[in-house]
Amino acid sequence: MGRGVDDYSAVLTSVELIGEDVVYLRARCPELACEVEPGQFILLRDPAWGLDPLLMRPFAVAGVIGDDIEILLQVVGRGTEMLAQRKPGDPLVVRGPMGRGFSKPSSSPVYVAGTLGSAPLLFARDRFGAGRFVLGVPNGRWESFVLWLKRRCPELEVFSDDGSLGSKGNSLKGLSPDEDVSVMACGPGPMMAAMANMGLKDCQVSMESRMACGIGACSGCVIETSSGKKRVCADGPVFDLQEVVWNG
Amino acid sequence: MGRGVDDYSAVLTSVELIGEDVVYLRARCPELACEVEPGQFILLRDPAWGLDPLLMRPFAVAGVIGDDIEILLQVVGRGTEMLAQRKPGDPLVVRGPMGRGFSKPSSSPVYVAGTLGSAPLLFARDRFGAGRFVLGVPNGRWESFVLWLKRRCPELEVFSDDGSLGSKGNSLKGLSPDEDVSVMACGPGPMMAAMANMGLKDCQVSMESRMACGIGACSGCVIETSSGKKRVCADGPVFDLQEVVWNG
Amino acid sequence: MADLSVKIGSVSLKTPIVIASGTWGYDEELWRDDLLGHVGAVCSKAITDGKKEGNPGVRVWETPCGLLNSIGLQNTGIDDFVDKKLPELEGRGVPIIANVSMEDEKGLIRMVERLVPVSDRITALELNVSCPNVDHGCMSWGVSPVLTGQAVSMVRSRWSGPLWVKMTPQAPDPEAVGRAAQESGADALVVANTWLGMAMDVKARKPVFARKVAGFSGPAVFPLSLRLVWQVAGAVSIPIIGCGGVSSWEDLLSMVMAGASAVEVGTGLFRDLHMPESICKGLSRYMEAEGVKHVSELVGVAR
Amino acid sequence: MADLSVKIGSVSLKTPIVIASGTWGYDEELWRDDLLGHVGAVCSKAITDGKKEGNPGVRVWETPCGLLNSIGLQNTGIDDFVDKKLPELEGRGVPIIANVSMEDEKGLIRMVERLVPVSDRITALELNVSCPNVDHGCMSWGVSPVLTGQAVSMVRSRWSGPLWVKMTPQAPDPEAVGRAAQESGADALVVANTWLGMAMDVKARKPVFARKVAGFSGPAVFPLSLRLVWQVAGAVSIPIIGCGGVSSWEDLLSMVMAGASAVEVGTGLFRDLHMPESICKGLSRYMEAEGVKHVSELVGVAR
Ligand SMILES: Cc1cc2nc3c(=O)[nH]c(=O)nc-3n(C[C@H](O)[C@H](O)[C@H](O)COP(=O)(O)OP(=O)(O)OC[C@H]3O[C@@H](n4cnc5c(N)ncnc54)[C@H](O)[C@@H]3O)c2cc1C
Ligand SMILES: Cc1cc2nc3c(=O)[nH]c(=O)nc-3n(C[C@H](O)[C@H](O)[C@H](O)COP(=O)(O)OP(=O)(O)OC[C@H]3O[C@@H](n4cnc5c(N)ncnc54)[C@H](O)[C@@H]3O)c2cc1C
Ligand SMILES: Cc1cc2nc3c(=O)[nH]c(=O)nc-3n(C[C@H](O)[C@H](O)[C@H](O)COP(=O)(O)O)c2cc1C
Ligand SMILES: Cc1cc2nc3c(=O)[nH]c(=O)nc-3n(C[C@H](O)[C@H](O)[C@H](O)COP(=O)(O)O)c2cc1C
Ligand code: FES
Ligand code: FES
Repeated sequence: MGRGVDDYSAVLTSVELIGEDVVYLRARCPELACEVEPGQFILLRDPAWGLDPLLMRPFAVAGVIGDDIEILLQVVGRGTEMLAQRKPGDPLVVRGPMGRGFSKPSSSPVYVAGTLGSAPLLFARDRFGAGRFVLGVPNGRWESFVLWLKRRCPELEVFSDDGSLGSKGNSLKGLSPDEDVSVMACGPGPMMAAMANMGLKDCQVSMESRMACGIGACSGCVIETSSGKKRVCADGPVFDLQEVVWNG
Repeated sequence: MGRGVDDYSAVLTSVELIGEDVVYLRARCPELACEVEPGQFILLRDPAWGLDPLLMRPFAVAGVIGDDIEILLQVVGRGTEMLAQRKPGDPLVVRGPMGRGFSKPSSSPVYVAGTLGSAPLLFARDRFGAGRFVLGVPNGRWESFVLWLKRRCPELEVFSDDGSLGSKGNSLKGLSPDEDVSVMACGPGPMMAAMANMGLKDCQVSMESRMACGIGACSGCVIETSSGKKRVCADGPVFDLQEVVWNG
Repeated sequence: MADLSVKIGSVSLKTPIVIASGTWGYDEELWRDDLLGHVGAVCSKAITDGKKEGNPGVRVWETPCGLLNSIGLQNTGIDDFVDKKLPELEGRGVPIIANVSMEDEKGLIRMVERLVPVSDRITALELNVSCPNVDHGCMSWGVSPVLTGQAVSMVRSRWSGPLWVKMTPQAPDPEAVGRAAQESGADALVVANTWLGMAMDVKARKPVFARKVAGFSGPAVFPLSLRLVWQVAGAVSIPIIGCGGVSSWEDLLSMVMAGASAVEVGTGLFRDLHMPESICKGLSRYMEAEGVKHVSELVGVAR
Repeated sequence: MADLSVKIGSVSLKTPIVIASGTWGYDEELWRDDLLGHVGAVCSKAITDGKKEGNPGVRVWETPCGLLNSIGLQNTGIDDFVDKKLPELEGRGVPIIANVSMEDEKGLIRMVERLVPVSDRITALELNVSCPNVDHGCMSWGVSPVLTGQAVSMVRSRWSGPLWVKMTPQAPDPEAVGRAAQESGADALVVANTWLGMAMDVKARKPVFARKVAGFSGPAVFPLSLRLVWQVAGAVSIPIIGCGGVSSWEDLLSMVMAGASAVEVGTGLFRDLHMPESICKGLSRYMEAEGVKHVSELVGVAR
């Protein structure tokens, strides 16, 4: 599972609105598609931008189809907004594959996602096989996203904070530290901190952090771990749940 | 002939390569199309750019077709390169109509253009009627541009520095200060300085200069005239040939 | 729309957005309500005692997210401003700040004396000790706390209206300059004028500008201006007007939270004439969402 | 490809592009020839006497065409550098510049003494008196000509290899700092480290960075760095390495024509890993078209 650390030219092959402010992107990038492993990520930039936005934006790889990589992108700021407006045929600059992904689960896999955290887990499920796939969303505005995900992952168990989609409440309810499962998780900090508090033993989490280089060069993306500060982009983004210091 | 001084949203309706590095653009912008006069110009920006390139780019209006304005754009740097890559349907930000254009000629019009200088003169010809239309180009690489222009303006007289297109030599040869004509000219500085030396009496020239605001606010685009520094964007771009100080 | 009015000392403005000196023209067609309706005031182009031709050669140059300018204080002089420009500007319905550029003591005093009789038509006098684009005077006053204090005192003893001092970011000790201006009677500080930059014409193998260096503005400099506002706001008790690179409502809020009571905008307008409107709309939405009644509640909250 | 080699005093580099301190990692996969093939040398991350954890909280923040960072000299210390990092770096085929960060005199002396025995593996020592992201030491040395001179002398008396001094743009009098460094024995000046900037988290109503201010780099600052290179190159006779915002071959040429013998690049790499290659290609095309045989012919031609 190597870090590629290179910039490639890719071409968008598909752009699909799959939820409120959520876009599915597919980009042809054979160099990456043949290498990337679940949990690894890439950085994107639009070559049509001038020097602003300056930095590339990190996204988990959500799957591989032939020469194409898949991405789920939520519009949250200017970079993602500009990327979401691109059309099939448009060029992209892609850096990757980046970081250390998920290790092969040692027992039956359980996937735990908060909203867009489902992206790397979809790819993991493609590689490691289906298992429980739990998704937490805030509210009913996520309906079309959930429907899209369900087509891709029929075993999806949905929880929503306000009960308007799937079951009401916390997506972690069904998890127990005593079960002999290998959990892979990606979602908001509080969700993963709660998992740490539950004392899950075999759990890998994919972390996020603001990045500048994405290649391990700047130490800009560090998080606190039991063995000191670690770079999300190069030492992660996947870490052992127990290794991460949640109030760091 | 008012300056509009406003920013509008426009939509590209046509993008056509009409020469080496020369693109014909048509953009729907009804507010502008109904107002703009020959010799006036607009500024363009791509709303998909971030904050870089920062400034809008000035271009002469080459004609009006219904709600659309026409532009001839030569790729010379990053801004023009980025604009030339846009496609029909893409949005543009347009500022204008800017500046003071050509006054109605008092006798029969003669148009004298250096390469892209033909843009504002095409529009003037549409309004003031055909007359001699002289075009100077450097060499044979301008062939497809010349062919395009000839379709639009069959009376075109072509001169090229190296003789590979039309007649060899100086496009000003046929001009004389004694003729009773109204000359309108747009082209490189040396061409227009040479015209000034010939002592043409009735001659309006359209000038270029680096611009920041394009609305007369910054005094960034001044040229030297017999009555002091004048702003190309607000006091021009059309000046009386004799008013301009050519070694300013 | 929320109430966006602000007070800078005794000066009330309907929005916290002032158009910075040298970035708006006197031409009538620029004073339409749809362009200036969201603007609290407009600063005049720098005024000097005599008429100035300004600098020769290239005057503006784009850089990544920024602009270099070397206009060199081109203007028609104080007499023309008082006799012709001011009467023209009257009735256009926008408060005018007179940007008075320090060159030497005699000229400054004469300018202030010319302005005193028309002080009712001038919302504030902005003393410019910070233009980097002329060889003598101006910025050489603003880099020094002592000279800044002297210049401010000269104006203060003659001018009883609101007095703003526009600082230079080139001052080695901006806190000291700000304190000197305050002690000498300034009512507010504009932080700040352009930064000193440069561009090279690689084809010609020489600097782009005749004077080599030029004034640097636009979004590129915003992180620097914000830092300067933060520094100076910590050193003085008079109001601060942030200036340098503001191009969004978030920029305005950042300046305000760092301690500014209002902002000036310039270069951003060149790119988007409707920027003051978008900033006001964004600010208004923010204030409504956060239950903020007056911009003043946010001044310095991040300190 | 034209011959792009340059000499900076006694140091020969195959291209005029050096990777700036703190913008490249030690990880093996970053040292592939297709990434570093067009790079003349790589500066190490700042080295301090002891291990440093660096700063808490947000460490990087994008601005228009720029980057703010507050890494805070995170590094594993001089002993680890000499004992572990240097042996790892050997055989990777790229000249290494050791960026040694001044904190106090004792630490500096110990670091130099640790480096002397391995001086054959270090192409130059870059004395960093300019990091703005720590509370004590570093930049407070670099803003002062006297303290810079002291720090340089301390190293010079112990280190006979090439000695570069990385200046801070926050120095009120950069010419004086440059001259002090030269007189104290520096072989070259790196002009310069990051500028002092700031960002506000408007949602949280507080500064983005725990230390409030942060180091500002990237294309946004290029006009400022170029001006500084021009100023300092006019004040000293030792070679200058331009640094700050270089992202194209035109930028490199601008710095060179202003008086720099080479450049360092950092932030631009984050955006485009192949930037050194594109710069070399553009430079090469320019030199061939203009009949320039060596980059050195262009140094200072615009002055
Ligand atoms: C390893 C990793 C994987 C990710 N995977 C996905 C994914 O699959 N789908 C998805 O929609 N988003 C993902 N993100 C988050 C995504 O990178 C941010 O939403 C995006 O960078 C925001 O950019 P912006 O310009 O729209 O926002 P702005 O706020 O305008 O961005 C400004 C700056 O902040 C950075 N930034 C802002 N938010 C984040 C964040 N949460 N994480 C990292 N940098 C941030 C940007 O890169 C940029 O430098 C991932 C982030 C990381 C670190
Ligand atoms: C009144 C007027 C009318 C024009 N009409 C046309 C036209 O019809 N067709 C056409 O192809 N070009 C025209 N130009 C020139 C055109 O504006 C420039 O070629 C263009 O701005 C270059 O931008 P760039 O980003 O590609 O070049 P860059 O060199 O990358 O631009 C950098 C900066 O320089 C400015 N700049 C560069 N060259 C010029 C120039 N010659 N004039 C003004 N600013 C310049 C740009 O606006 C920008 O600020 C006109 C210019 C003016 C002033
Ligand atoms: C073209 C131009 C002309 C300027 N002229 C003046 C001037 O005459 N007097 C002055 O005090 N500032 C002048 N400035 C500085 C601006 O008022 C403002 O302080 C600076 O541009 C920073 O703000 P901005 O980044 O929003 O443009 C000028 C700036 C520009 C770009
Ligand atoms: C993330 C980051 C970390 C840096 N760390 C150091 C450092 O440890 N030592 C140092 O001397 N400069 C450091 N710098 C400054 C750079 O070496 C360089 O001087 C500066 O970024 C300007 O160049 P640039 O605009 O090309 O990035 C750092 C810069 C960045 C962006
Ligand atoms: S983003 Fe630079 S080290 Fe991770
Ligand atoms: S470009 Fe600003 S006055 Fe003409």
